[in-house]
Amino acid sequence: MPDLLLAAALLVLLSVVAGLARVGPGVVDRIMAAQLLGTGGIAALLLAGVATATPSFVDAALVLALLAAFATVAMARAAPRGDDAS
Amino acid sequence: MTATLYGLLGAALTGIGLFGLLARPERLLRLLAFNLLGGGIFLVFGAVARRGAGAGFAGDPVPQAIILTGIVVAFAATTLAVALLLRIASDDESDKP
Amino acid sequence: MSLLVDAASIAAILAGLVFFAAGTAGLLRFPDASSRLHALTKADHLGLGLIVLGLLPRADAVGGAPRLVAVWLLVLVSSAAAGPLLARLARRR
Amino acid sequence: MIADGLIAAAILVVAMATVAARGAFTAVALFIAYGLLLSFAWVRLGAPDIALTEAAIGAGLSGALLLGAAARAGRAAERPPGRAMTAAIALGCTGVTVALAAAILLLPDPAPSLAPQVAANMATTGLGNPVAAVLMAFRGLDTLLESAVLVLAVIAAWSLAPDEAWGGPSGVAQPMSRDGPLALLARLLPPLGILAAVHILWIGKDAPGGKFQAAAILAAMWMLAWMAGRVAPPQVSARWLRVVVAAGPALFIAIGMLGWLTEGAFLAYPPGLALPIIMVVEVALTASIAVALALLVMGPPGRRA
Repeated sequence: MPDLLLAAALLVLLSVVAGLARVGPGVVDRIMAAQLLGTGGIAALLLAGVATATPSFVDAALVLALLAAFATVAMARAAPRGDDAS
Repeated sequence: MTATLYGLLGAALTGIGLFGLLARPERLLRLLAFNLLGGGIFLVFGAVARRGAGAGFAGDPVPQAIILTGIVVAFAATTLAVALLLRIASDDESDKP
Repeated sequence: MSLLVDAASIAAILAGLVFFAAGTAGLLRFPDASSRLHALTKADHLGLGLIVLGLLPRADAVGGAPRLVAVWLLVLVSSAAAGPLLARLARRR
Repeated sequence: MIADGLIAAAILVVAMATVAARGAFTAVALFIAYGLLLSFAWVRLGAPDIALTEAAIGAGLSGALLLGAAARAGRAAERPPGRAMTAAIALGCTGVTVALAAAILLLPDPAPSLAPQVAANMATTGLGNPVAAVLMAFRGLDTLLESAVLVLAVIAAWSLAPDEAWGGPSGVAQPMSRDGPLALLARLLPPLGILAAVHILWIGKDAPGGKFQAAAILAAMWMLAWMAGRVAPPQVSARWLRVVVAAGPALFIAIGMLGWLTEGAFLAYPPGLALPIIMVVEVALTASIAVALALLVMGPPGRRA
């Protein structure tokens, strides 16, 4: 069972890292990719934490959840009005 | 094995960050590159900490504690750099006729 | 009994993985920002929720089920707020 | 091992994309992803304490700080280096990378380690988390100086305020949002965040966590309320602000002096009392660091737009 959970953690990580390939077209997509990375990271940490019986992974997931929310809000507020190309 | 992999990654990140710091003209991107470089250096040190695992710890706690201190000090330096950068930008603007 | 619980737990985690994969695929393939946002929030709410559900039978290893549920609720709240924020941003441009 | 390769490859690609990014906002968004990925790397390196710090400070607070900077001064630039110069820089940076990689590959085996000494002496501190023991007892002076660095950084950043803005609120005024998703988040998240910060601070004595991580969460929650316009930014002339920022380091120095008087060495803790003293200092430092971090991210008072 622990091996299965670790494999699941790896798959989640693989999936959200693939989401990083979304570089365009808009600023909103970049924010979404970062948010997905945060959520996927939380899921991977929870899976790995249960698999290896390490409670501190859940604390790491907690901190990540709080700060990812904060970073998303900061990004949505600071997003440039026009194109971000130059 | 894990330690060596991340140590090599840290070496690569240091080079990438240094290049961005020296070659990019935008001030903010230079600051970002400087932080990339810092992350690389911390990873190199983290690889050393991981290799020192022993006595029931997953890594040598002394370098780990110093990396932790380093991250906070690097953050303080970054905030100061941002304050400088914004002051320069605001002075540039008020100099314009 | 425990076999049944394990099977249910694996099923929930697998379903969660599917939602994450669907979220990524949606982010990569959907044509406009609103539908991509839709895909993303599904991964946030359901993907993580199902994985947490699947982990609950083994939550004692990490200090109890409330801790896992707390993390999920936190993500739920912030994602529920970030969604409209991003949707507004996408519409404005 | 596959996970390590995946994380390392993602970090490498994100770092290169950051350096090559065309827009300032894109670069900062990539940098936030870099910070998140680095915290996974720290988990894999057996350093959850650093992972927590990197996620909170490296990705969260730095991200907010740099996004604000990108919105206000993203395009400011110096003269770019010429083609030949760029090639020379690339060559030099490759040299640095090769030298560091060689150093990594040639590290002595078995690796020197202070872990056994930490394990042997940890009982005297009463702490269960080796990193906390190093931070608060064995290398307490480093932590003291670091908290002083944060106070100095606040003073230095404030000294950059234009004369006419001095004494005003720090940072730029935020528009109030009475309803909508942001206001909801600013109402719901801070209470949960404060609970989480207390939890992280308290378990820090025995498990990964501690004052820096807790302080970063508190600072982020304060700033969230500030971004939604629910709390006014603090006036830099306010006396309570200065007292809170200086109180933690001052208490730490006072305790250090006390060690000098009772035990004959600066920062020596009386036997048996180490744990309570350390926890009092941790709580005081958390408050100081949280306020200092928030002030640093908000920035010095600026000109009215």
